[in-house]
Amino acid sequence: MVDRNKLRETAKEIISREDVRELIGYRAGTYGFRARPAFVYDPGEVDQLIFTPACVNNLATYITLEEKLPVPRGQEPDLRKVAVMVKGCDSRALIQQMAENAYDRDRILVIGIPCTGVVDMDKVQARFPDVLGPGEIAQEGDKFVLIYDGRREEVPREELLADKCRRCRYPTPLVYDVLLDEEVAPFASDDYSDVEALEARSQDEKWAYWEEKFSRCIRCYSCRNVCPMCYCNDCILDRLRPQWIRRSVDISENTVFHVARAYHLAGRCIQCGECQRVCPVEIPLMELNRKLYKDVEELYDFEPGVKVDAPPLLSSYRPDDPEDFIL
Amino acid sequence: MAAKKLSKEKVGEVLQELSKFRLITPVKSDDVVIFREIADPQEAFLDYGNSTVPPKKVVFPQTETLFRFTLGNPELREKNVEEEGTTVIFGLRPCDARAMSIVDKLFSWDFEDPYYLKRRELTTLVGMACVQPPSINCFCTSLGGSPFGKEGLDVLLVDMGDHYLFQSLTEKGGRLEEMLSSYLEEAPAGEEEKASSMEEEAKAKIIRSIDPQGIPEKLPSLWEHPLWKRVSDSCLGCGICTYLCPTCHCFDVQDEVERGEGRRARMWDSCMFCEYTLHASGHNPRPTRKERTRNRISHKYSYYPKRFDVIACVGCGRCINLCPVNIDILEILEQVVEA
Amino acid sequence: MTEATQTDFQPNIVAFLCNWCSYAGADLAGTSRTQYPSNVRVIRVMCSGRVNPMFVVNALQEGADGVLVSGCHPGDCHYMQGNYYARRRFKLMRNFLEYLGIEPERFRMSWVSASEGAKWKEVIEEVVEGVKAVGPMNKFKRRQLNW
Amino acid sequence: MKNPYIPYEARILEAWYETPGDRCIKTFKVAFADEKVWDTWNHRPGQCAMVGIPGVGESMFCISSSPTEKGFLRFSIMKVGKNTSAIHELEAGDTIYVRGPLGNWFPMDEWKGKNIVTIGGGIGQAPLRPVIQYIRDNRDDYGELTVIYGARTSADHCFKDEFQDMMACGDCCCHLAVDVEEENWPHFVGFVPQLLMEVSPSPENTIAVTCGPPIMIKFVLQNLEKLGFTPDQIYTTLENRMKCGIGKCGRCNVGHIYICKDGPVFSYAQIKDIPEAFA
Repeated sequence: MVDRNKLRETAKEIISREDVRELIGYRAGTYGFRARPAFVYDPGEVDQLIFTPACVNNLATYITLEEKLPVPRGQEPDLRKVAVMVKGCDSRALIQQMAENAYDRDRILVIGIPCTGVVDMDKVQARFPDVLGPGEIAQEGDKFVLIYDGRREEVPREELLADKCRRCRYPTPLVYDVLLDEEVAPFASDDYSDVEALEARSQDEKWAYWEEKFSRCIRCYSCRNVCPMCYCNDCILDRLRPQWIRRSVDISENTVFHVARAYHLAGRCIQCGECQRVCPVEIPLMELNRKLYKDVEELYDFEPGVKVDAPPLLSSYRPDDPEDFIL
Repeated sequence: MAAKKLSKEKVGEVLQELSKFRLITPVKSDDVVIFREIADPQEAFLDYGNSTVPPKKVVFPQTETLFRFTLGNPELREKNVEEEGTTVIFGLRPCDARAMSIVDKLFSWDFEDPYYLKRRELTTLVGMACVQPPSINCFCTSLGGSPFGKEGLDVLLVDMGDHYLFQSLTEKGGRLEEMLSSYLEEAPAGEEEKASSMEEEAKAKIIRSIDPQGIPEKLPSLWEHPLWKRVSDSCLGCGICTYLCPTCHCFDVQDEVERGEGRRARMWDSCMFCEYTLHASGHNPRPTRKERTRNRISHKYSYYPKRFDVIACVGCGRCINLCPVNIDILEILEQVVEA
Repeated sequence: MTEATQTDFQPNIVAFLCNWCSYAGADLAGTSRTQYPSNVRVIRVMCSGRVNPMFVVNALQEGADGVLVSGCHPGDCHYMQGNYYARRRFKLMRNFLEYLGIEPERFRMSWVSASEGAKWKEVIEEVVEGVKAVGPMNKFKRRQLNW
Repeated sequence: MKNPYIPYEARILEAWYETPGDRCIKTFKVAFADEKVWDTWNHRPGQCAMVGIPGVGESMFCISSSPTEKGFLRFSIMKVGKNTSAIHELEAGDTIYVRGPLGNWFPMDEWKGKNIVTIGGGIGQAPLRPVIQYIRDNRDDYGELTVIYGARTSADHCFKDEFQDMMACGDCCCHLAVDVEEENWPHFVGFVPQLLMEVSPSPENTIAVTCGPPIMIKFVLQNLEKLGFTPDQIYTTLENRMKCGIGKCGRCNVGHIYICKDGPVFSYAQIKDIPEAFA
């Protein structure tokens, strides 16, 4: 596990540099075992930084989510770097953003954290519902150790592990300036069993499955706002002329919203799992993204967020692309 | 009105009786609890903490038709809310009912909103007291609410173990009591005292709290305070904290046309979205999420009290539980008190 | 779908035809008086690569029972690679719609060159038969729900 | 009680372009289709109304005709977005829908006997026109009327013909300005706040009313204070995105004030210490 003092020392050294504006990391949450993003602007604030299996957020989204105010006349825009802590899955978001020229490599300073798996906070909450905390989670061997109110509880890792970590092929960040720990070998592979299970069902069963989920959707757009790949400044959802997707909430508009969101991520989603984690009505959004991810891998053997110079999927082609479905 | 006894076996029959109205109860969809209209009483799911989406969506639907029209024909056909018929919301929590009474003040202030008020008139609220342990982030007692709160409810059911204590609180509740009289029996003696002692126990179980004293007056003076940037740095600008808040009432009005038929509809909107205050000229008085967070908290804890002298928050804890980045309204308020 | 209604159900099919090949092919079928079902409403686009995937989804939403995108054979594209992009784009879209429970017969793609009037007739017949088999599109159609 | 969300049907009597360009301003003279509506309609200068087309949407515009002009309402609308573009395509005889009157109004009765200075910029002249028209129709109730109005170019001036006739008839003194030098432009060249210092009206028993782009209002308020005007002698209108117009949808708030209910007309004293008013 990442040693906390080394983490804070590295952070202090980075944030003291002249050319670094802010450092985005994790800090303890306000209740239970939660952790949350931390924004550090000066060396004095590094002592709040932590990294534990509770640090589930993908911080890469904050680089493209920043709302830049117009620079008043006579002032120079602040071009100093943004330092960001990334796990293995998060680092692929940085790579894919840079592959799409969202920003240049020298705009960011990457602190890599080899990750051994994070928890599913809903499972932790369900198992410890009345712990006000602050509680800490650590991983020892193949157990999660939960320390709260002076008590120490051990839980087998499998029971609290997040689903995305069960199939993680990139635990060690693929891009970093500083690596805080030794590399972690990939400990899982992905057989797309959940996607295949759904593919095998009949048309009407599939539609009944998705209709129930989409009818719960309240269109809060947290799945769009949390996604590191959703950074268009004029999102299709907000356009009025023409209005592709109406604002009224019913099965028709909700379905088209989810089709548009997932399709815009075809060949771009790096499976950080945030959209499904944040959905308040628990729509299995990863099952949508992973269907496209699986197709893209099988049909075009393309994997997003691995190589910075890879050409975007849908603006490249090969003469022998499959065309079995074309009359 | 004297409290009555409703044994638990009869709840199924009561729901069957009520299903001749539009009966809405908590329902489990996958493992999410939402309020939905049910036809058969088995679907009702009553032992739950609180729902994800508050029952406000029953009286203030997320999408609602204001009027319909046909292109080319100048006549506008107003949507008549009475077509939806009498509604009974069974099994909501006292905090959500109290939230409705807070939002009622806005919709009946000055211009009366015909849709919301008519639907409120047609709806009877049958609440269930919180006897189960509260979620960590419940803080209804800090804002004058209570796990056994009666404000806004027509009937309060208190789970006494093998039966419910049926207390009708309003005139609508009385009518419901008459209608269900065949299922109700006389409450054994001393039940109401037992209920109030249970209330004290439940109140003691509430873990988190805030002292709202002085916050409404102090907030305007903290306009330029750095706490707003600190608390809103990690905000994603999504709509969870507003859509799931039982006292949030902001809406957008848009027109929709389909093959010659059209409607003007209003739908929920969120002050945390950038387009909420974006002018057609491109100017945005609240350009970043810092201003929007400041406005969201100020609206609930300063602007609303200034106009309706009640804090527009009932301490249900949904915005804390479901925020993707754990932005905590109690932490913000503590920083406001300390600032 | 009972047998009786299945035969007299007349689907609406929206076809996006690329101006250089498929539209000319369809035009040729017309000028040579080929008889084929009239369920198709044609929208001329400059290239099959111009067709935005949201066109397909919105067409299905606005009342189309089936959508056809037709372009030039690979290699004949007037803009060199428009049809290649379209092929990749709509392969993913078709699989994805099928994954949601939308019958694949509702969204077809075809290569029809300017001289293939006869092939155009076959394509249309197959598309119309396919959509008739699966019936009207109601799954996420705009139906003025609780207006 | 009438449903406050249902607009009245109205017919466009006349429509003409005030200014050219892609952000052009078009003025519409509108009358209600049903005569009886006039009996319950009593708008005052400064009030607004929601103008819209079913199927497109509606937006809030100030009524730029004075109550003394009977039988019609005037709206001057700049083409900036979805609703305004659709409205701009309408011609005389088309149907349009109006909902209102909404918001508060300029306290013309309190201003009786006082001198009035109106300072407008660009489309900001639209909310001031009813004030000027009302004063000219009850000329002897009011003291001196000074009209200061500026825009980017002379072509961008609204109500050009009315200004000519005002200058001719002499019951008020008009001062026009353009931002940039133009040939055969006889009047002042420069920004409106500079013109205000040129004219420098005396604050003695005077009310100043100003509307225009936020940047202009900022400097006009500074100059007015330099000239000795106290905050409660200065009135302005605020503008924000509005949807319901009746204080329910919560989006037009500036601090604790709803612009559609407590405004759009405010005295500078009311909004001086609300920082969001000048955001």
